[in-house]
Amino acid sequence: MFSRHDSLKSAYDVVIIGAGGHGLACAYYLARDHGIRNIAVLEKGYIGGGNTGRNTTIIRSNYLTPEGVKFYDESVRLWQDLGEDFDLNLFYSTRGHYTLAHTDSAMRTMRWRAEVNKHLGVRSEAVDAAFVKRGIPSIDMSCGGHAPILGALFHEPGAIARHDAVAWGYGRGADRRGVEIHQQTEVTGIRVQGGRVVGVESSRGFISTPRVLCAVAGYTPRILDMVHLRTPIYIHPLQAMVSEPVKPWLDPIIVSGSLHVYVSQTARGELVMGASLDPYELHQSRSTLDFVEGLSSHMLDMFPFLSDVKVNRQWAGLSDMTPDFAPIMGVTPVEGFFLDAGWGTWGFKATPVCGKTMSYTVATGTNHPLIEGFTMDRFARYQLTGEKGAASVGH
Amino acid sequence: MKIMVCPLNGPRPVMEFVYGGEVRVSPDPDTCSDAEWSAYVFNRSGSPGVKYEWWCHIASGYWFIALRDTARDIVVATYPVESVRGGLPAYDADAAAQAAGIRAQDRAS
Amino acid sequence: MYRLDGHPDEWIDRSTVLSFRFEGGEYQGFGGDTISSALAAAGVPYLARSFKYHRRRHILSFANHDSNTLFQVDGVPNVRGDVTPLHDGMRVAAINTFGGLTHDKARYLDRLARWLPVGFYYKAFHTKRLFPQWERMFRAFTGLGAVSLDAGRQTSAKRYGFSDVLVVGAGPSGLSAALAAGAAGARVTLVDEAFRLGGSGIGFHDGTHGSTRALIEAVRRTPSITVCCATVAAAYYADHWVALVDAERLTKMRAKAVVFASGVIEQPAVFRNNDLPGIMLASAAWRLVLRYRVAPGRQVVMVAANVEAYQICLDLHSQGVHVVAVVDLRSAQDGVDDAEAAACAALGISVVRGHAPYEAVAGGEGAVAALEIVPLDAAGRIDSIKRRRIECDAVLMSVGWAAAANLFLQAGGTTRFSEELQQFVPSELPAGIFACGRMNGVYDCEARVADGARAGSQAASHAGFGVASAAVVAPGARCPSHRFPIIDHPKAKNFVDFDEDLQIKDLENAAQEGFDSSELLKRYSTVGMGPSQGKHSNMNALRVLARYRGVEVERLGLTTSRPMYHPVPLKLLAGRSFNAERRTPVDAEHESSSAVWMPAGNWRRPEYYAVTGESRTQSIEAEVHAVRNSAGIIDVGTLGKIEIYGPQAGLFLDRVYAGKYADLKVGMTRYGLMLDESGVIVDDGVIARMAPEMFYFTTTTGGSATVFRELLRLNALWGLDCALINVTGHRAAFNFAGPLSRELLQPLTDVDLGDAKFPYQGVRSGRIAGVAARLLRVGFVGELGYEIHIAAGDAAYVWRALSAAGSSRGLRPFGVEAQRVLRLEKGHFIVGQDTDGLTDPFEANASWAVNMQKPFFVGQRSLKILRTRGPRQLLVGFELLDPVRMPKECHLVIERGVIAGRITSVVHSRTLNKSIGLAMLSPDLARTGGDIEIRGEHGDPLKARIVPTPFYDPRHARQRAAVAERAVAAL
Amino acid sequence: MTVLEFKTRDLLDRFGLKGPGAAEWLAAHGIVVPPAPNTWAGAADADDDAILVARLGAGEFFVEDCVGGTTLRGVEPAPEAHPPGVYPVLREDAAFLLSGQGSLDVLAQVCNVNFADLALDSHPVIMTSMIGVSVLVVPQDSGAERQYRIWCDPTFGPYLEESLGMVVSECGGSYRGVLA
Repeated sequence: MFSRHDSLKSAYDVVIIGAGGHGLACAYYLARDHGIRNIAVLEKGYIGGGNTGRNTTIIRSNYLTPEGVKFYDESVRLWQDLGEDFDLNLFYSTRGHYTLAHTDSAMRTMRWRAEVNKHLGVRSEAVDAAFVKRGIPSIDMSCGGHAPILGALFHEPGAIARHDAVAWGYGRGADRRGVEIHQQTEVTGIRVQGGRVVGVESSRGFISTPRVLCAVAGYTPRILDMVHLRTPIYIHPLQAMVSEPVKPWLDPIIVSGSLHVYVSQTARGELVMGASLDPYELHQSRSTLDFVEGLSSHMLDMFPFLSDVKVNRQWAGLSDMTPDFAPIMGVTPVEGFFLDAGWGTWGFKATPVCGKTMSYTVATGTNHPLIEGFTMDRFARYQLTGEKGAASVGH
Repeated sequence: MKIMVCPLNGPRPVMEFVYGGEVRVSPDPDTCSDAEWSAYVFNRSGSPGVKYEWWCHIASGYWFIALRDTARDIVVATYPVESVRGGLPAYDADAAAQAAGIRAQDRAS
Repeated sequence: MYRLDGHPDEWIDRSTVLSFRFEGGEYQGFGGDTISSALAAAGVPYLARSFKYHRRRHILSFANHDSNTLFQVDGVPNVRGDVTPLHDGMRVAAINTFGGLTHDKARYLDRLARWLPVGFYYKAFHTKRLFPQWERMFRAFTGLGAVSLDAGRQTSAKRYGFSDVLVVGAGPSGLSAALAAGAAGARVTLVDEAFRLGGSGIGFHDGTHGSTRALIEAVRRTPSITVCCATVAAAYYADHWVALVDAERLTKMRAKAVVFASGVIEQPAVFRNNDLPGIMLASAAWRLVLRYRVAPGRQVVMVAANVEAYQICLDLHSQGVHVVAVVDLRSAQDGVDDAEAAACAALGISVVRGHAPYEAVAGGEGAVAALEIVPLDAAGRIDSIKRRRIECDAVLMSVGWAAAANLFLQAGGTTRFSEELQQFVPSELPAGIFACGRMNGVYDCEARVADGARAGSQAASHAGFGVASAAVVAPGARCPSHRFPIIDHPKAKNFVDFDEDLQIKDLENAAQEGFDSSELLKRYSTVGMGPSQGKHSNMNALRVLARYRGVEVERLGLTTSRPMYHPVPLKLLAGRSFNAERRTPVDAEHESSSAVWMPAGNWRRPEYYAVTGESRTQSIEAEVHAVRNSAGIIDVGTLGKIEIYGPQAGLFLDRVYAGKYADLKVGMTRYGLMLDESGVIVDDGVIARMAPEMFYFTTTTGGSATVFRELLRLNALWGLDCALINVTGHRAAFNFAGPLSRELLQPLTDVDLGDAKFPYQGVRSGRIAGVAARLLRVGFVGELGYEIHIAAGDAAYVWRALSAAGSSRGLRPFGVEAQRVLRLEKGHFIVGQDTDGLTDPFEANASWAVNMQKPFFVGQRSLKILRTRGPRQLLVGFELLDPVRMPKECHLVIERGVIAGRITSVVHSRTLNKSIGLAMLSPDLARTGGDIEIRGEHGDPLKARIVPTPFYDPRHARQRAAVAERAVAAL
Repeated sequence: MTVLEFKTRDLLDRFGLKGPGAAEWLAAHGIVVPPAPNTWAGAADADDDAILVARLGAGEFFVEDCVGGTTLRGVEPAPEAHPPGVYPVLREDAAFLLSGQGSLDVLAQVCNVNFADLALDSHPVIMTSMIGVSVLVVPQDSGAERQYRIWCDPTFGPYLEESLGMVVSECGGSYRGVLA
């Protein structure tokens, strides 16, 4: 699927840091759509070994802000054809996505999202408890008696995909177009002269290049330090776990904000489960027991019949969080240094559109229209994007 | 679960605490520029490192300062707020190394 | 397979006969049997169908290191047959079959295998048209056992445990480690997943037999050692926290030091048809014979590459099991294990050295009937021409081991691959982590005991007990594992991973595709991703990959080890599922007034009070009517309630709220708006000055905990001379409001409620119904009214007294819904509903609550910037032109096809006979008198006009009260 | 057989004090002041007819009268008219008493503090979390048996009582809601 490159060239037109979905997608579209093929993708680990291979593979576009909805809707559109583009089965499977509401304020937020989505042509509806029960007959509507389900945001296009395959597909596509993917190659510095990028120091020597894209999720701040940039990005671990395979019984994707659960069942029959972000900064993908305990308890609140189902494995990734829950993308004050970061817990679903928009931005040196709401300077201008929605307080 | 040594309540599992973020010194709001201020409000030192952080022991409502290696999740030291109000002590690298305490297999082989 | 005669060491109780069903058939086993041993003893020819090709399978590891023996038992999926005790009446079925084990409709997949290479599914069926149908098919085949959707919730009693030294593994080295640590004075917990102590130390040979027995006796005699058998150390977490899992519960064990004596996992030889029923690991056969007295067969062949192979042959022979031959991968020239080989030969066992198994041949029922072997030279080349056939009904594999280092690695330990031992052994150990025994590469039994003693002493000393042993125990000379027990075959079916049906070529194809690092190989081929998580497959997969890449195994390294070691049921992890719920002190009063509850954080609050004969809407309207025309009472005890004392209390409040409080007169209250550093509204409340150096103030319900905690932090940061006290739970609060409130309240209190003595926005301390109380004269609902704050213990009594006082005059308790109508009629916004995560005071139209002249307050500097930026949206009041067709909250305002805002609150006000609400609009639209279009339910456009707020009693005359008296007189 | 008793003792008189003048004020009112943070003084056990004084951190005090005691009636300063530097803290806690040999088993299921390891002669006061609720725990030796006095916010009282009660009964103890 990929070719091995034993040696690095001394110069590339573009160096992409990070061979995850985003970095490889950008390389793919640069080569396919912009005719830039002299590209090196540098990866300190292995292809798709970061958050691409650690996320819970949920794909949706039911966001709150118009900027977010348009952006992710384009992504979902791209997802549809990806498998055929790649000639690779990504197991892209539209399952329908329920975001459960357990309080009236949650119900309001669901309606807000649904209305914005519908206005922009995205299929989302705020639905009542009866609809939820029809869609997920096996769920305990009282959630163990302490978090009754009042309704949900139902997002029909909600889907899952085989996460690794996405990185492989983009990687193979890029590879076939002459892009060089160098694994086990760590970037140790970025050389900037007169405010513009001139090259990259790596564990395998210096590479000169006028353009560098940083697509490294949880490692973003370390790369930013190399070009002396500060952003609001902070890193918390996000954990997940997976059950043993059982015969498929759960078709849709279920998310509950109040219970901090999201769950779907993979093509292998495993239940892939996630919860909320870890409570403090950490740059380590260790697992915790309190995470599995809490998540297991809330899973059984919703699905009591899973009591005897076993947790097979747990893991974690590093989330690059932003204050307004929107990414930070595009050009930066350092000429030739481009940023694709701030993905927090939602980067996987954006993989194709990030490739599209960032390849455009890298190729033209100007931000793609779809990412105007996500630029780095919005904070200094107090023009945050507000994907966070309402803080859930009330009298 | 991680153990956090509270200056008041002693060693407790980290679940008993709330993380209050890195200790950050505000620029003088009267004299600083808008850019300096917005940078203070929004920007963070996101890279791993040994950082002074706010932590609160929930049950006692006690806030204190922890010196923590955010790369390895190792608490190097903790301080009552009064003791550092005058200024944060210099970070002690040896203490950090000791707290980590990796060692080679005790067998010749 | 069949059951042998009794033996003193057997684990079964022949006096207890257990009947059970398997795949519809009736079988019997003994007390102490596991599901697997009972089925083996009963001679069941095969127990399962494999995951992908649905091949017949039987016992492989008999140690829960493979998924051949997962069963559906009494409705529970994926039950681990090797380690699950048999019970009388058990109903056991194979998983992953279609139409049962024998007639499995999917068995033809075995013949399709060559069309299903590794990752085939990535390369097929991925057109938009085909995928959905194909996926339906795939989902039907996928998964293992089935869950029964009507099964009920099960809980368990989790607990915390504490010990000085935790020893994982109770074989010779673990027992010895526990004893050494115990002797040093440490409290020791010794866990082993087996039902009994001793591990591999309890055997047929007197040597190991004796010493291990003695160790067990010593452990039993040591009170400071707690023994937990049938307990899995499932995962290691930070700071020596280990999840111990038994059949009943999860114990969260905190230790000061941990010793891993977790031993090694036997690895299969890889050759064609190495998965046929009757082919198993030698250690499996050995345990079957020793513990359950089940013979692997009547004609046994041993595939050997270490001394254990010969010892087991001798053991089996001594137990009357007929061993036909030993096929040793190592040639005679190697000169290893000659004595043992001779001993076997002396017993008539033919010893064939320098040969490898080439192919196993299936007989009736698919079980192994013969083994074809071929010469194997020192370079690892086979000569497939010179085949020899050995008839047999069982093949045992004793070719090597892999360290059970999973938890050791989770603990941050690192390993290196020892070429001498052909095994990963510990290299770096984190503080407080120790390893010993075979995991350490120490195989000789006496040496294992010595190594355990060393580790135990060092662990104890780390935990603060005794002096650490300086002993050094070196691994033995013989290599226990073959460097490449893997034999190619043109027709493949030589399985590396039995869980996932992966053959040598599958791994090589994956590597060829570019998935040539251990992590990528795992992800693409799924090797090691099955239920046994690579316990029997990772080592051989690495060897195959190393050969393909032409590098040393050391270069490739292991994939990351993650919890769980064995899978753990959700019910044990969830435990009892406690959920902390809060109740206000008058919860029972609401219940008895038939409150309809709604959740509010971890509180529950009356949404409204149901009255027979009234609809929900009617009840809410009646509650509103009562407040507007006579009086109502609402429990507002969920509000955050904080007291602040001290000379600088006023200064502190000036810094944390946007308004000014230092100049607030004693006995008066003032509204407070709290911002964050970026100028966003995060909370609001009422601040009352009770004494020169004492203020009492409230926060929102949702914000109470976080706001108080942040105030504590700011107080610690600033070090002002003041102290904060959170009385949220200790004080109850009611809002007693309505034109009659004063008249009804006065008789109950010693506080003079007259306007002169107690003006609007005043606060007084006094007694109500004889109980100490604080009265705040507030106007949240827009009527004459008093917030009454009393000690929680007095709350129910006062609530009843107030209710009684008003019952004859139309007083009604009112709930959250009525309050939302009342406050909206007054145009008050709710933080978090009418504001969002980015709303500043200018946008919320609340500049009146901000005092920019103050020297400093949190958010002030950002407000200066925001003021120049200008608002992005504005909160305005509106009324619907058609009061009947109601939009819902969060419906959008659309201007020329573009989203121009959203309505944050809307109600139909019976009082005003209008439908009114608040909306967040883009500034250009937010002009009083202007019209907006709301997109209502099903997209129908609803016209509304922007009007000033409050909607009701704009001049606040009623809550200022003199007027209110007249209103009452008019009733 | 292990017997666990489990009483609600909410009705005892109790109050708290904070502020620079708190210790002095207590002493002046003849109430023993524990010298060290997070320690207690006074009542040697729950049934002792003396006042219990717990020092919470450095500057806060928690005072509870004994069963049937009246010494604290009206002693507590009024918030509105508090002496300088003496800040009264309203304490309407839900109060529990856990005793008997099975106590440690119960605690092991609800709290991640190793109570078995505490040296009681140093009179420790534990502020910790019990099944999600912040609690104040004073372990004491009453004659031969160890007992644990537990307080929490009254609005969590019903939840803690129900939950602990369930665990206690499952541990074979008796659960009695006896008002002191």
